[in-house]
Amino acid sequence: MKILLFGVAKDIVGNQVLEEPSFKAKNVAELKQELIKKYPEFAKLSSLAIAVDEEYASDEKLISAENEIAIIPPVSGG
Amino acid sequence: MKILLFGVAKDIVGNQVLEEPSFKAKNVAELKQELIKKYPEFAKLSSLAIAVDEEYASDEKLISAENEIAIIPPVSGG
Amino acid sequence: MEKKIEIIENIDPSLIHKDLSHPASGGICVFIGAVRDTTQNQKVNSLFFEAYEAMALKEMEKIAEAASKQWNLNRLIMQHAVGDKKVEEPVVLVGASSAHRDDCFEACRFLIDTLKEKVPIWKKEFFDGKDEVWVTPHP
Amino acid sequence: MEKKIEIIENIDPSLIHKDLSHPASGGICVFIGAVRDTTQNQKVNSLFFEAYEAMALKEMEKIAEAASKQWNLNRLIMQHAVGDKKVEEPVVLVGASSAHRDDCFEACRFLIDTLKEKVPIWKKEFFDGKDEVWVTPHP
Repeated sequence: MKILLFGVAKDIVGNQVLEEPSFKAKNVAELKQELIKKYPEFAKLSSLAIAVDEEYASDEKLISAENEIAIIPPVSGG
Repeated sequence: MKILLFGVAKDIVGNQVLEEPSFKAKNVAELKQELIKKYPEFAKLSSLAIAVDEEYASDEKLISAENEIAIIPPVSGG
Repeated sequence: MEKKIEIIENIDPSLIHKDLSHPASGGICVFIGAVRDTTQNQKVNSLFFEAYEAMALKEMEKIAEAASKQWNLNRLIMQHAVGDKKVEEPVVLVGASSAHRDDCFEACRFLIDTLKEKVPIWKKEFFDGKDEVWVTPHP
Repeated sequence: MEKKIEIIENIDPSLIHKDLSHPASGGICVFIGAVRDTTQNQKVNSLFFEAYEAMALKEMEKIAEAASKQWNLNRLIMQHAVGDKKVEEPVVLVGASSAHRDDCFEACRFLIDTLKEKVPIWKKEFFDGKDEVWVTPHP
């Protein structure tokens, strides 16, 4: 699984993209759990959203290697 | 007494300035009465304000030939 | 607070950022009033604006003063045009800049609302094939 | 409704009137967000903005769509800058034009509030003699 990283998420992971063959998540909720287990710093953010194919995804949203997946830390535009 | 006219007040009087030696008004309320008596159209406006020395004046405000007096029909700027 | 208050022939909206930018301002809010092609279902060709200029500037100064007391503003602008104005031409421009956006939004709305209510400026409307009329709003 | 939605290197605020003017619009309301020299009592040297561009544009389109349903708008603009921005430089510009001013004021406020809440763009702050930090707002 390949995950795009932005903002503080890049600093937490130490890279612009996270490639994690060990992740087995079938949906967004499971992905968040795996992320926080591997990088506990994500639990400290005021929010942690996942985008699937360039849309905010609910916890139930199913994911696979075909999707474009991105971690969306708290946004701070404007 | 010389009175500055703007907007629809110019059309009502048919001039840019009203020079009316017969007006005896000592204050704004009396001036409004004399104006409406001579030009009944003023009574049909949704409001009729008088400015004395470039400030909105209350009915009690005393006036004399030394003041700059203007009729302020309903404003419609913007 | 720095302010720019003017009755002018032509408003130049391209100067907005230059006129309101300030190192302590994170937000700039601007309102531009322009000539609309229709009023009460009649096609408008142009407008003509007349000001009692000396008094209008005094009233605009009072409005700016009131805004600067009510909100935390760094810069403020109020401009009104006079003369003939065609459809789409700007006739009024008001705005303010402030550290946070609440202040500039609220001040900007106050500036245009109060200008329309108090400042001695009058608008004449020119229509297709009809007599022009002074606009005399009924509240 | 015509709309202009962009993620760009540099915002040019001098185009506001050209981008929002419309014959049926009597009012144009614009908000410009700029770099402020201070945040939480610390002197800011510059900001850096990063966008998840494809998704940011989709979210901005959704916000524009929502605004066009809620208010009567003729034109709308949403622009966000990316890259390094110095104090006073514009980083975001939103606005709308409408027949009457209520619509453009309310829409403009909605556009900036919703953009700040939803659009995937991140800001890094650079200070004097301190490490830079990604801004992670706590609601």
